[in-house]
Amino acid sequence: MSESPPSPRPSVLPPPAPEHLAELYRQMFVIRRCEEEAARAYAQGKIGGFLHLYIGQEAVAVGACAALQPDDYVVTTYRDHGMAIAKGMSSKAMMAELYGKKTGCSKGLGGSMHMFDAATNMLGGYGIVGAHIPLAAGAAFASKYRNDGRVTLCFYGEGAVSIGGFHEGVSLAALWKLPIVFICENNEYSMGTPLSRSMSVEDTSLKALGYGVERDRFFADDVNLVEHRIAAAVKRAREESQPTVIEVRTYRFRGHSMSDPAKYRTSNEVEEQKRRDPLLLARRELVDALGEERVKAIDAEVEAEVADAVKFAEESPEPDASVLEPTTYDGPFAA
Amino acid sequence: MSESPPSPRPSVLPPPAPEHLAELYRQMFVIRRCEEEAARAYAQGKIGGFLHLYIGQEAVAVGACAALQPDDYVVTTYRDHGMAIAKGMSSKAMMAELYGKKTGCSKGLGGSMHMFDAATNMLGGYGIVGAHIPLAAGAAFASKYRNDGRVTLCFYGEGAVSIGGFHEGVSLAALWKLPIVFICENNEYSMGTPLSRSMSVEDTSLKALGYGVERDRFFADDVNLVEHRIAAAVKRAREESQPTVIEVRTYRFRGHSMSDPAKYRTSNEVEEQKRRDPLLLARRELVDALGEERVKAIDAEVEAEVADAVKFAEESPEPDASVLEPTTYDGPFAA
Amino acid sequence: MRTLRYREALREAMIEEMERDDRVFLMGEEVGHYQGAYKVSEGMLEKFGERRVIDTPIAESGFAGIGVGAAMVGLRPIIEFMTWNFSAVAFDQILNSAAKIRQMSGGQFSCPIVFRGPNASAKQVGSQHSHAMEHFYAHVPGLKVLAPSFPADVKGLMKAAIRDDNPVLFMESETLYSVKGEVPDNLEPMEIGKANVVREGTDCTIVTYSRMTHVSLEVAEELAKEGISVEVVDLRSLRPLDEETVIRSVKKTHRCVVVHEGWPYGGVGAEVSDRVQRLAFDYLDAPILRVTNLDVPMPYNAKLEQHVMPNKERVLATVKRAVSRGRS
Amino acid sequence: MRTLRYREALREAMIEEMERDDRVFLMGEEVGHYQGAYKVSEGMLEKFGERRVIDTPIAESGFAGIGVGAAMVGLRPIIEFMTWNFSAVAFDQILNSAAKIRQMSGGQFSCPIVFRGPNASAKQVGSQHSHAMEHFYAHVPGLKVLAPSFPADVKGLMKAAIRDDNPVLFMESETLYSVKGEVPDNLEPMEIGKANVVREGTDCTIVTYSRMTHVSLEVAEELAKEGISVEVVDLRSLRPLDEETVIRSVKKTHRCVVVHEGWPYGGVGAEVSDRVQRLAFDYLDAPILRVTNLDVPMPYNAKLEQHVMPNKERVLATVKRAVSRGRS
Ligand SMILES: Cc1ncc(C[n+]2csc(CCOP(=O)(O)OP(=O)(O)O)c2C)c(N)n1
Ligand SMILES: Cc1ncc(C[n+]2csc(CCOP(=O)(O)OP(=O)(O)O)c2C)c(N)n1
Ligand SMILES: [Mg+2]
Ligand SMILES: [Mg+2]
Repeated sequence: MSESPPSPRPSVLPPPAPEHLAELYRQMFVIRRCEEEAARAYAQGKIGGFLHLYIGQEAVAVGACAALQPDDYVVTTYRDHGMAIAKGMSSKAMMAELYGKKTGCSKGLGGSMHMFDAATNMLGGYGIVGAHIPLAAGAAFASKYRNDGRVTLCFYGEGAVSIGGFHEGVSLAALWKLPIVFICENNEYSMGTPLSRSMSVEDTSLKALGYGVERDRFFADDVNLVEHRIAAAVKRAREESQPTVIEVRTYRFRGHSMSDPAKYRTSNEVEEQKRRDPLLLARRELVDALGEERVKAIDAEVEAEVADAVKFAEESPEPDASVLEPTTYDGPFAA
Repeated sequence: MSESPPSPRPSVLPPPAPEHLAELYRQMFVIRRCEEEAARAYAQGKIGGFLHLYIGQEAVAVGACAALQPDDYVVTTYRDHGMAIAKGMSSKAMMAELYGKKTGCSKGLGGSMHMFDAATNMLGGYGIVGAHIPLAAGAAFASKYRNDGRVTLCFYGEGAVSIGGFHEGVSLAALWKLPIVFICENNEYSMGTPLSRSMSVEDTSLKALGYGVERDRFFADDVNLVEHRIAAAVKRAREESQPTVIEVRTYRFRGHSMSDPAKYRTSNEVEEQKRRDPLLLARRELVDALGEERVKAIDAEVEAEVADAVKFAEESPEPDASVLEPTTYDGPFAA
Repeated sequence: MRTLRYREALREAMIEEMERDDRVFLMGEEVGHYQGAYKVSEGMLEKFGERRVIDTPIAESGFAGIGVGAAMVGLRPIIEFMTWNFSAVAFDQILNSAAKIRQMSGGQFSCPIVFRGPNASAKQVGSQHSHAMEHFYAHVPGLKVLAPSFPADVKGLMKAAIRDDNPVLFMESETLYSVKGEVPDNLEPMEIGKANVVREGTDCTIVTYSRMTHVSLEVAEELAKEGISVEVVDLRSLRPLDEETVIRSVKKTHRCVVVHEGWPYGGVGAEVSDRVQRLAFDYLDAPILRVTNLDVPMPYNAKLEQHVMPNKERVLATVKRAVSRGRS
Repeated sequence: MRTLRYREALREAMIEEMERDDRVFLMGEEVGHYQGAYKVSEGMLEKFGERRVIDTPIAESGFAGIGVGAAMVGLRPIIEFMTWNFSAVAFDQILNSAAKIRQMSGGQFSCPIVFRGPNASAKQVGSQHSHAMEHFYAHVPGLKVLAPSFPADVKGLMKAAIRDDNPVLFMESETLYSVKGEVPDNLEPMEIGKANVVREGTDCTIVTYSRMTHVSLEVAEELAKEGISVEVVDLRSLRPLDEETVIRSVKKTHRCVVVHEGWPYGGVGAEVSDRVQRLAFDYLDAPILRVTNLDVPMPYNAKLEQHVMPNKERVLATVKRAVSRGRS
């Protein structure tokens, strides 16, 4: 534990294997395109409720999940589409859920904020800020209890750091040395509130000092870097059963949700940030490594996948009322 | 803000004016004797419910309140008898409250855990661990809002540091720069749990680092030292409107409450601690300064006051049911 | 008389009370710079400045507690929950601090605070964001709970809530914010605890509040065409509950249907049902029936959401059932 | 058949289930080294070790959440609240996590967890420590809420709760922990959701649970001497509520008094009242009456506390009122 800046790491990372980078890029692009389509469908009234887009932050989910084994768990917030896909959920199940269809991952009952996928150990997206942090610690607790070697990643916005759930979750994980990595996606805003108006310190990873756990902090421009830095924390969790508190600095290009015109920031600021778009940076690197042709082929694959997902969502049936009681209780209904 | 040990302070304090020390001693002794009588009355079934004694910790309340103006606010936990008296409440009102009498500070409705006294700005003792910490921040918020120059002291046990209320209260006070001092009375145990099994760090004041506020940590053996160290934080609150997080290291000689035989610690440990009894230390110092005779006279005064308080409590009438509705609502009852 | 939207009536009430009394302030997430998540507080930051319109971090239990503490020492906070759903993390502060301060202190301290925000279903926001929280809070002595349906009541009751010396929980509705209504000029605070017979009728009483008042009025209109005369009682206040007005109505119509959002078990509807059967026992020609959410978490899918909510069809069918049940 | 105390029955149930299934563990404040604040878990740390009997810091919302997360991935936690009062700080985790996981995930994840601890009044512990929390929780679909009165039911239902794949809230009572009762050997888990007619009678049904079952039985005994025959239905489970047993009894006695701790507005009592008036309307010869806490926070003073609680005298007088009210 130290209050000085996080321990220095190699400033030049080994370049990723091109095929690996291609996979990371592909995932980021699937997320980006899925969400663009979702935004369109939302405007057409085909998707309802809230829709919190992840556009701009894709490198966090993709880089972080790349550092995991399939058995590892992920828990996140309502801004969860990207995370679900990065963890391996199909874009079909995601899109169908947004459409409220029976074929959605949560049968159309959850919607945008609640992407769950048992098969890929995606433990869900949650709507109450901070409340999922103890749940994630619970999954990590189970891993330690069973000694199953799994690691849990828990994501939250910088806005969540002020709430009790954050404190209690991290505090218990630190006390009990749970195999978990706490990852703040600091996208600079909590709805319309910049971090400077919601916290008395600028760096959310400083909270680690009060719990005596390791911390890290870095920008998410480079998905490869994200993977490496998160991997170090995952290793600490897996091998030493020690939690880490990380802040990843990122930015959302869209408003908080579809209903937010984001007037609290200038278009200059957004343009500035877009120049650091991790998707474009990865694409550029990939073109250098594999050539434009190959990348175009990947793009085309992604476009086909996303078109398929939309078609699947459009054509899937809606759930009927018979789904309600058995999803409320396991076994007989209790009224 | 620094992670190194709190800034050094004069290791030799100016000795307190003897008359001032006499007053501090007198208060500590009133608290001690009141509680001894309360324990006796409890054994006789004259006091019911919980009774959390403060015996051993008196120097914290008395030293801290000595650093205040009468207008300043105090908020504390269920272990509140000492604090109420140190803030200026009469021992009669306290004892009558323990007896559940109409003449008690809270009309016999609150009991041991809820000592409130509007006249002396004692904002009460609270039963839900951590929940009073935001309330205290609220009093400080009001002072800043009105610019009335008051300071709030908020006391809590080291067991409270793990709960969300602590985090949210301190976090908001730090963000809004409220005139408040957060004082952890680290008496080493939370019921039967030693600090080592409830926190991942040993020093609760380390939490300050995550909020970017000043901190301090010291033992409460010497009531004079307590007053000086708290005074520094009170000054910071009053003059700079900056909160401080303090840990005062102390010890309770009795169990958690009357029903706790305290089997989780050895009698050796307790005896060891009793040798550092702040009341006896203060008495010794006072005898040196004023002579045994004078101190005996103070003792006699205190005995008389406490006997009076017990008599008052014994003889006071009980509240009747007419008190219930008007204390539930201000104005017409709402059912 | 002017026509105002529900959200404007709310805003006017807060502004007038803040102009009148410097002790009143508004605190909550996004109430200031963002102009309110649902634009209720639009323009208030500009008008009153950061001292009195205060954006908070996400820490409901923290700022609810700060409100209670400030109220104890004489301020009169208005605490906005972005939605009442989020009050669940501040539940203890409401139950154990706001509602108990006066009693625990033997009446030495009061807690003049207003908690407010939109409540119950919005549209397709899913199970964690669709709670009708009044059913938890109306249970608690020490609190008052209001849930007005019309802009004039919103304004008059919000002014009363701010001037009340007790904690008052004010339940709004996202789906009502744009509803318009006539609001008298220079409206004074209204008395808390009075229900309103918003439509007279003779065959059946609907007891309801908030959004479901509007649905109930539509049902009454429709049933009138079929020759069924429905009286609609808009409770406005859930605690205190104006049982006098409810009972008077049921004694006239001999039948009663209670309509509200939220789950059926316990809560406001069950309470109304208990009081009516007890206080109008000899007048009832049919069992009291209730129309509420189905007893399941709120689904995201739009059709299922409509199915789960107490919709017009269900209210209509239930009134018919009540009316068709003869006793004599 | 052995005679066990309430707390021993609880402990036996937990021990047997923990022996049977390694996925079951006990977590809470002071459950281990201290042997339980009320000695319910005495000896369990020694038996199962620190892996499975886990002392927590004071962080109810944190460890309730940890329980839910662990349950989602296949463990079967028993989470002790030192008292149910403290669950108020974990309210959101129960309402929004435990009760919703299954629905939000479209049935992919279950939440097999037991929350347990003493509930309602103890003795003179004041307003923040005397809450009857079942009235909040029984409202919530997705949860089951049990409140047994006798050691045998405690054991059978706790075993069932631990094996249930849903969140089950188990309401005990500090004032019952030392009560003794016969417990069959090798007791299997009991079916959740069955009320029990613990005394038969013909003139009036008392519907009750937990500590008030014992008080109600005393009242029935006393009234028998006066020639009034009271049937006592011990609900045992509040959600699901065994309306069949309740209604069958009321159809026989034609009168109903509901008795429970906690406040009158809403809650379990109001729900029972609503169901009885609806499902036994034509059988009722008198309004359903309720005996609950008075509608005020619990005072510390011993006499006032007794006055506020639903005491024997009040139950007795209320049954008499119900019985003396003729209808025909
Ligand atoms: C307890 C709670 N309070 C308020 C909200 C409303 N709300 C939803 S998202 C949000 C902002 C969160 O910001 P941040 O944590 O930075 O995450 P981001 O949206 O930037 O990803 C708020 C206030 C909520 N969902 N839960
Ligand atoms: C939220 C909550 N959880 C549990 C309790 C029960 N409880 C009362 S005091 C206490 C221990 C507190 O220890 P600490 O904070 O160190 O204060 P101390 O008693 O040592 O003064 C506990 C667990 C409570 N009152 N509130
Ligand atoms: Mg953010
Ligand atoms: Mg302690």
